[in-house]
Amino acid sequence: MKNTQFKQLFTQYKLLALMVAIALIWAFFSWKTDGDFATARNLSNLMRQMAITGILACGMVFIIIAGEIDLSVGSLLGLLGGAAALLDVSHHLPLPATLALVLFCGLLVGLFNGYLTAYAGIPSFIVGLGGMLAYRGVLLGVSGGQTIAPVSPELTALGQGYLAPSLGVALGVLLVALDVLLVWQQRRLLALHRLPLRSLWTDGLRVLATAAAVGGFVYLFNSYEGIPLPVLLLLVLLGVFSYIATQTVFGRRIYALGSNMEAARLSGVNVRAIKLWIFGLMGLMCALGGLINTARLAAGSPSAGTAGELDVIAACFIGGTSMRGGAGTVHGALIGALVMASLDNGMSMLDVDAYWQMIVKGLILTFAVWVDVATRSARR
Amino acid sequence: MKNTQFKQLFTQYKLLALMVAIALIWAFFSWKTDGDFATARNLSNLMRQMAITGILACGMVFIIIAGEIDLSVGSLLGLLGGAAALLDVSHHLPLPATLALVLFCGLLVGLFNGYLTAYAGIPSFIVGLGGMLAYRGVLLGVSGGQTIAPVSPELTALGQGYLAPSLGVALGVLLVALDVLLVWQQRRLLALHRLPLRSLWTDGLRVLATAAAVGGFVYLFNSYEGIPLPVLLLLVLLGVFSYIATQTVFGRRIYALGSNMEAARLSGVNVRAIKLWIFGLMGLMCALGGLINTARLAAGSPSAGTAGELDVIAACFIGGTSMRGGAGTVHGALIGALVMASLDNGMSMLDVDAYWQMIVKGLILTFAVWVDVATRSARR
Amino acid sequence: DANHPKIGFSIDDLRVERWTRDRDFFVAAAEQLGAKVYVQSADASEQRQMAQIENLIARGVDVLVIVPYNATVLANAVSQAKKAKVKVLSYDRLILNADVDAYISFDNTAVGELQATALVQLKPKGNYYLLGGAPTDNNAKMLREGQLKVLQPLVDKGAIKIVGKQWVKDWSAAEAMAIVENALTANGNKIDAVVASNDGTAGGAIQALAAQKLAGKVPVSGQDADLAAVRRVIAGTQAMTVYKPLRQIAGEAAKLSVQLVRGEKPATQAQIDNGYKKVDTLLLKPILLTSANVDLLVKDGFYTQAQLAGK
Amino acid sequence: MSEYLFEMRQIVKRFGGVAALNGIDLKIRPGECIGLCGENGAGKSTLMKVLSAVYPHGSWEGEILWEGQPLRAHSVRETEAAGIIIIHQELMLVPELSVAENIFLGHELTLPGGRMNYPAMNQRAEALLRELRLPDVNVVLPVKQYGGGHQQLIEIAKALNKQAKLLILDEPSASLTAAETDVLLEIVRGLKAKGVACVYISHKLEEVAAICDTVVVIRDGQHIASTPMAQMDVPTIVAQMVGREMSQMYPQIPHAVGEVVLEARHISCYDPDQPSRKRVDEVSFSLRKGEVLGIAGLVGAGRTELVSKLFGAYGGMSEGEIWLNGRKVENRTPLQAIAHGFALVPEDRKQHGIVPDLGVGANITLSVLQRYARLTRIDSTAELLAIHQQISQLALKTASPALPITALSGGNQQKAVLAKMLLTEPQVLILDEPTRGVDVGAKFEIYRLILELAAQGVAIIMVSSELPEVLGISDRVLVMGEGRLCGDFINQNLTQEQLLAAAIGQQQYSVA
Ligand SMILES: Nc1ncnc2c1ncn2[C@@H]1O[C@H](COP(=O)(O)OP(=O)(O)OP(=O)(O)O)[C@@H](O)[C@H]1O
Ligand SMILES: Nc1ncnc2c1ncn2[C@@H]1O[C@H](COP(=O)(O)OP(=O)(O)OP(=O)(O)O)[C@@H](O)[C@H]1O
Ligand SMILES: O[C@@H]1[C@@H](O)[C@H](O)OC[C@H]1O
Ligand SMILES: [Mg+2]
Ligand SMILES: [Mg+2]
Repeated sequence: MKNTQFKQLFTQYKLLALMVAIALIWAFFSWKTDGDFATARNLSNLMRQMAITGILACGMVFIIIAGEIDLSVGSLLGLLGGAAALLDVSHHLPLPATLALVLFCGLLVGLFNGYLTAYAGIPSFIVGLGGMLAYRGVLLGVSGGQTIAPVSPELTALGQGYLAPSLGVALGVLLVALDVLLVWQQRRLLALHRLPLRSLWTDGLRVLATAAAVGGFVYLFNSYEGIPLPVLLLLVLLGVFSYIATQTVFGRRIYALGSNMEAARLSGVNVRAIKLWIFGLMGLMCALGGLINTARLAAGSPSAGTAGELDVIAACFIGGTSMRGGAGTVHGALIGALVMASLDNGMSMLDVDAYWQMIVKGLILTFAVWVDVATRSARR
Repeated sequence: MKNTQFKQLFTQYKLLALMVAIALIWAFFSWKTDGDFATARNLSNLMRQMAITGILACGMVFIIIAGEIDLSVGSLLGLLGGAAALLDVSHHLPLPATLALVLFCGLLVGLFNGYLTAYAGIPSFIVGLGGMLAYRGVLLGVSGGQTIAPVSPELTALGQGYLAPSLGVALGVLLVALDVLLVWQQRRLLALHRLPLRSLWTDGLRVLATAAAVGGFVYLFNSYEGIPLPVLLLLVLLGVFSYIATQTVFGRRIYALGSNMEAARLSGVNVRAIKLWIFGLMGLMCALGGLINTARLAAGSPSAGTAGELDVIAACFIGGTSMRGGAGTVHGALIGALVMASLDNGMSMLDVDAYWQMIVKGLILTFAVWVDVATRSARR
Repeated sequence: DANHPKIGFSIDDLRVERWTRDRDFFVAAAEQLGAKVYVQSADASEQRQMAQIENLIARGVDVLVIVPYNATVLANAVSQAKKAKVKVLSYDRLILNADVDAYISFDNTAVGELQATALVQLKPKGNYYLLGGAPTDNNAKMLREGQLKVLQPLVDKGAIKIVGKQWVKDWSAAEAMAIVENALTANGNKIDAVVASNDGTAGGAIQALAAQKLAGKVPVSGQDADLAAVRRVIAGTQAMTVYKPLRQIAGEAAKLSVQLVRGEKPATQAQIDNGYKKVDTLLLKPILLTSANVDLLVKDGFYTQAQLAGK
Repeated sequence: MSEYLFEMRQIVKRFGGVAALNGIDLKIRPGECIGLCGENGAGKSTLMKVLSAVYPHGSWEGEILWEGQPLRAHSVRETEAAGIIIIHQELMLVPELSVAENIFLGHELTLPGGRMNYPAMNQRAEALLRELRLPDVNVVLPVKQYGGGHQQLIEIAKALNKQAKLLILDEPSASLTAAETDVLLEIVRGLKAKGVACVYISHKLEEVAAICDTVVVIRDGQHIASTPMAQMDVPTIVAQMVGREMSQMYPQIPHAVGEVVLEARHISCYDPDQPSRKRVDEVSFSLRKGEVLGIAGLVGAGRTELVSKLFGAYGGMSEGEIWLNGRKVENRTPLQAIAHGFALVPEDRKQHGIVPDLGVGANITLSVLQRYARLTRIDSTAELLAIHQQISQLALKTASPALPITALSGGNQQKAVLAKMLLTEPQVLILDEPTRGVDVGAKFEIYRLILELAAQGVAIIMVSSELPEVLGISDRVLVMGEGRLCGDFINQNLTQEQLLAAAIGQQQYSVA
């Protein structure tokens, strides 16, 4: 019975297992690196390193929930990053124009992928595979296989800049306020649904915990240089995509069509249009990812983003997105991305042999998901 | 109505579209290379180049039919190929012992993957991703990052050898005889079950066409050096796997569980055991692929097979294997592999720029599947 | 501290054989000098290399020795290093557009010249195929430059015809093999020499030639003196390779990095412009290796006689 | 040796804390046939899943004695080996495999080397289907070629093929015609005679009355009564099930029939696989405001195709015109159809009705979600209000609207799908087999609802294979046979015989 209760805990808070995994991983690395791992500087690095995968994961999680997949994101990120570099380096466009153009292109290519999947009926796996080749080819073509550098300092700042510490604090306060609001709303909703309410002090504790976490987070970043801009962007996207997923008609329909496409269609959901736009969003995210990547590398590289799709998809699955569609969360996917980035970062800090890094990462990935699966299977 | 009949033709002979696509691709390249493409020598090359992807596709098609996926095959092929090279070069094992050991290891690792998926309940995508990293890591570890060469001539012969022309002819005769037998059996079966029989001359024509194809095939290879051993192996595997898929209890249960796992389970099918063995088979195929790859390169390379899984999976999907499981054929997957190999080979013959090669390959992939989908989609 | 400096060694790809040897020699040499070395392999990914460099900085290394995967994308990484007061040494491949403290390499143009010259001696006339290195590698371009320095005049005279040229992604042997297979078919086997830019790609090319029973008849160049390649040179299937005494470059690099940490003026001989500044450079001399002088390797302790004999 | 074949004692089965079975007992003698009755969600299927180890030992509490020995099976294979064979409420067939392969799935006949012994299996399958009077089903064709009724019979054949000591039939007749049901009952009687015990679950209580020796009624996971059939009749069973007397099966609500709302002209649908074959052949009819139009016919008559065409959901090629209120409308997609005021409650609830990963509430509002959105955000209070309204209006039994819809019993799922369509406030409501698998009490409520909607002026098409219900509530009845319209009757003094005669083409068109 003990065991069951334990399992139930994990079932209810599906991400708890992952959080515990992250805590363990972090503790282990901190111990092994004599604390170097847990420095403000390294955690700031770590989050910056996960930002690109995280940004793409935001888009990908919708695609997987809808029962599709997109393998072209790595190449598309490369292409759009390359385009950004080209516009910046060769055409000396001002940053806002570059941003606007690249985002627009991203949306367009994404919609094109979506069109092929939703309207032409080509399985998304194939569309992605074709795109993976074709977009990389276009990138090699327009760049002539050359790395395009050096990009302007304004663009570089997108990847390497920081939010001023005072603004960071303001953001923290805002987040905590938002949390209070959300918890309050949820209580109201639970009451309306006539579902058992958590006791007030549990919820109070939860709010306090969040506040502590947010505070710690801001403090941590501020004690280095401030919140890195890519991380800030990721936070914003987390908010926006979670909102879409849980609060909007569009989001609800994504889950519906991923869970039972026929039933959704017969309920008058315009299944194709929704798929189209999910891919459009994915394209936008590729553009953002490409921009940040180019900013970070200060160059548009013809091999940027190679094999990136695997990390992104893995992040989604580690974060509990269902392989068959219909279920998944944005924050889960980001935690998945964090797990992967932590492993990469920690092991490279530890200076393990490259081959051991691969072995250990492979094993831990599998193990983390196994823990998740095993603790959840209390249901059924 | 014309249109409908046309569609019906394609629906009935699902692979017709692909065959037409291959014919078009071949015709185009032959024209562009002034016939160089269609020489015995090049087609022999082409088939040899597709052999490894084809071998893996044989195993993968079962996995996909069962509703799973295996991303570790590229790395596993590399690892097992490396092991073969190591046994051969450093331990001077006789060829049969090397073969036996490598195949055994392949089976074992495959079963391990299968165990994690079927019994530990970890989604195969994650198992594959973990394996992709871990197996590559082990390979780097055992090889120390060195290319292991030169392997013994006996092993090399596996990849570069040919079947004596006379044996080739014998094989051809055998195949035609087999076809006659199969058609005759099918007629008997159709009659038995009161299904409309094709007219005798249609079937006669079909047999003649097959005979012509087989004859042409053997003639073609013999007019160069004979049937390459990897191609021979592929043919044997095609036979064996088709037999498993259509004639054995094991094979039929694979379809059952891929199509409706719950129904299969509640009918008393040991779903897990079947999954276990499918992955075991996949491991065996990786071993074969690894051996041939090492034989072809005459060396065990630490980067052998990188990204190979994508080609393999693409081949299956191009060949009409259903993304959701439950449907697919071995010969379809091999035709898919042939499409991809033809594109690679033809374009590199044309000496097109690498980036154009990627673009064109991406586009044609997508287009080929679109044709397939569009002609079939009478039903949605 | 200056007596026991921490060195971060960031390598492009340990799957390319020579880098494992560079690593071993370098670690040994650096430890002799009292340093501790942290090694990272980026497996041919620029994102990963960038992250690993950041991690090495966070780990508190005093100097970074970098073999860039992509020469052009490390400007930010280097500037982060500079901000953290970490010295940067560019190893074998030059990092472009960045504030690099020093560069050490073999003379890559010279390597290219050696390769082409050796082949021209064997086949003064005929069809040449140029098999380049990784398109992201600055060295690959310098090699091609060196090769063309020798070949172009002969092309202009009409003695030599270049029937094709391709870059080989990530120096992959398998890709090289497919490229040469198809080139042979496309030219009806009428290829008289293959200018391969390193031993890995040469291995692939020779395998493709072997399938046409042309191995040994069509000369193929290489570089690095990989074990497998040296054996091929002995067997006669590969015309030459270039021996780059890795112990030397590694030893010099270790010395250089320690000097950089200690603020000593490094012993360099030249300056090369990397687009950002003139970088102090130490260029070592590559050695042509044919079947005539393979003993050199044994003498140098690079391989044992037994290794060469394949025992 | 115990006199009972099995005894289940104090079975408790919980789903996430909620007890679906709450200490239930059940026992059966060899050769006995028990009718297991109860409302939707009473726990009938769950009890049988416990017995047949779909829920393995350990996932429930209590005890099962099988032939006097404790039974602690962990998989279906073990219970099958013991002789417990179950036909599930939901079809458990593999669409891609052939009929024979499905019948033998898990128990294939083999030749040496693991080869399928097709000749033997096909032969045996044909024999079984002949027994079930299904000679026109070809055993080598894939199961997906056959419609719902045929598939149900194939499922039964699959069970008959196994050596049963106990045969559990969970709603076997939901998609069968009267004639087919008769065959089934005959077969069950034959088995009984051979000493095989049966548990028969059905909401068609006449069937229970016809073959069962004992009626066991359960409610809310608890045992209510076990009575020999000899002392029971249908109204008593109903009373025990719903806890009150029901004086009539079909409510009477006066509703006026107005002007023509819908006109379907020359509707034809072609088979997607064989485009030369017409599934629906030149069907034309009209429908009036406030009218309840029943469409009767044998299984496979093409009714489902006809109504999906009207709703813009037919997969293959089709032609014909749809006129709404005197204007021609194009229903190319369900979305368009809904916008034009059409609504369809599909026949196959699992495939086409529910969205399993969404909660009950989200399923209900799926079609009209936009209505509750302010700018982009869903106003969850407004949404919830609507959900609660529907839940109480249809007496939908659910612990909370947030519960996953798959946790509801079949009948309640059906109500949720109905609720979803009612929220679209249709002018033309199409119901394809709306009461399939629904208990008597709920059926009555659905009828009442249909008639109330009609009274409000909604035009209703009800496709149903249950002739009594067609006659019970329709104003007019269409009869279809083999894709063609073969009868159009005003429902006055109409009899089942007349409808059947029309369906098999004996009596030509008697125009309304
Ligand atoms: N997998 C499940 N998860 C949660 N609850 C479930 C699950 N399966 C069944 N239930 C609940 O158990 C109860 C009994 O369901 P069951 O399917 O046994 O009913 P039933 O008597 O067969 O009804 P019907 O006549 O509609 O088939 C229902 O309240 C249902 O909501
Ligand atoms: N999914 C399907 N694939 C192939 N054939 C089908 C399918 N569904 C039904 N059929 C066949 O199509 C014909 C018409 O079926 P349809 O479902 O329209 O009949 P119906 O009158 O609605 O009967 P039912 O009472 O079964 O709903 C029948 O011959 C049936 O066997
Ligand atoms: O030695 C070679 C090196 O110079 C180049 O940069 O990368 C490939 C190696 O073979
Ligand atoms: Mg039930
Ligand atoms: Mg129907």
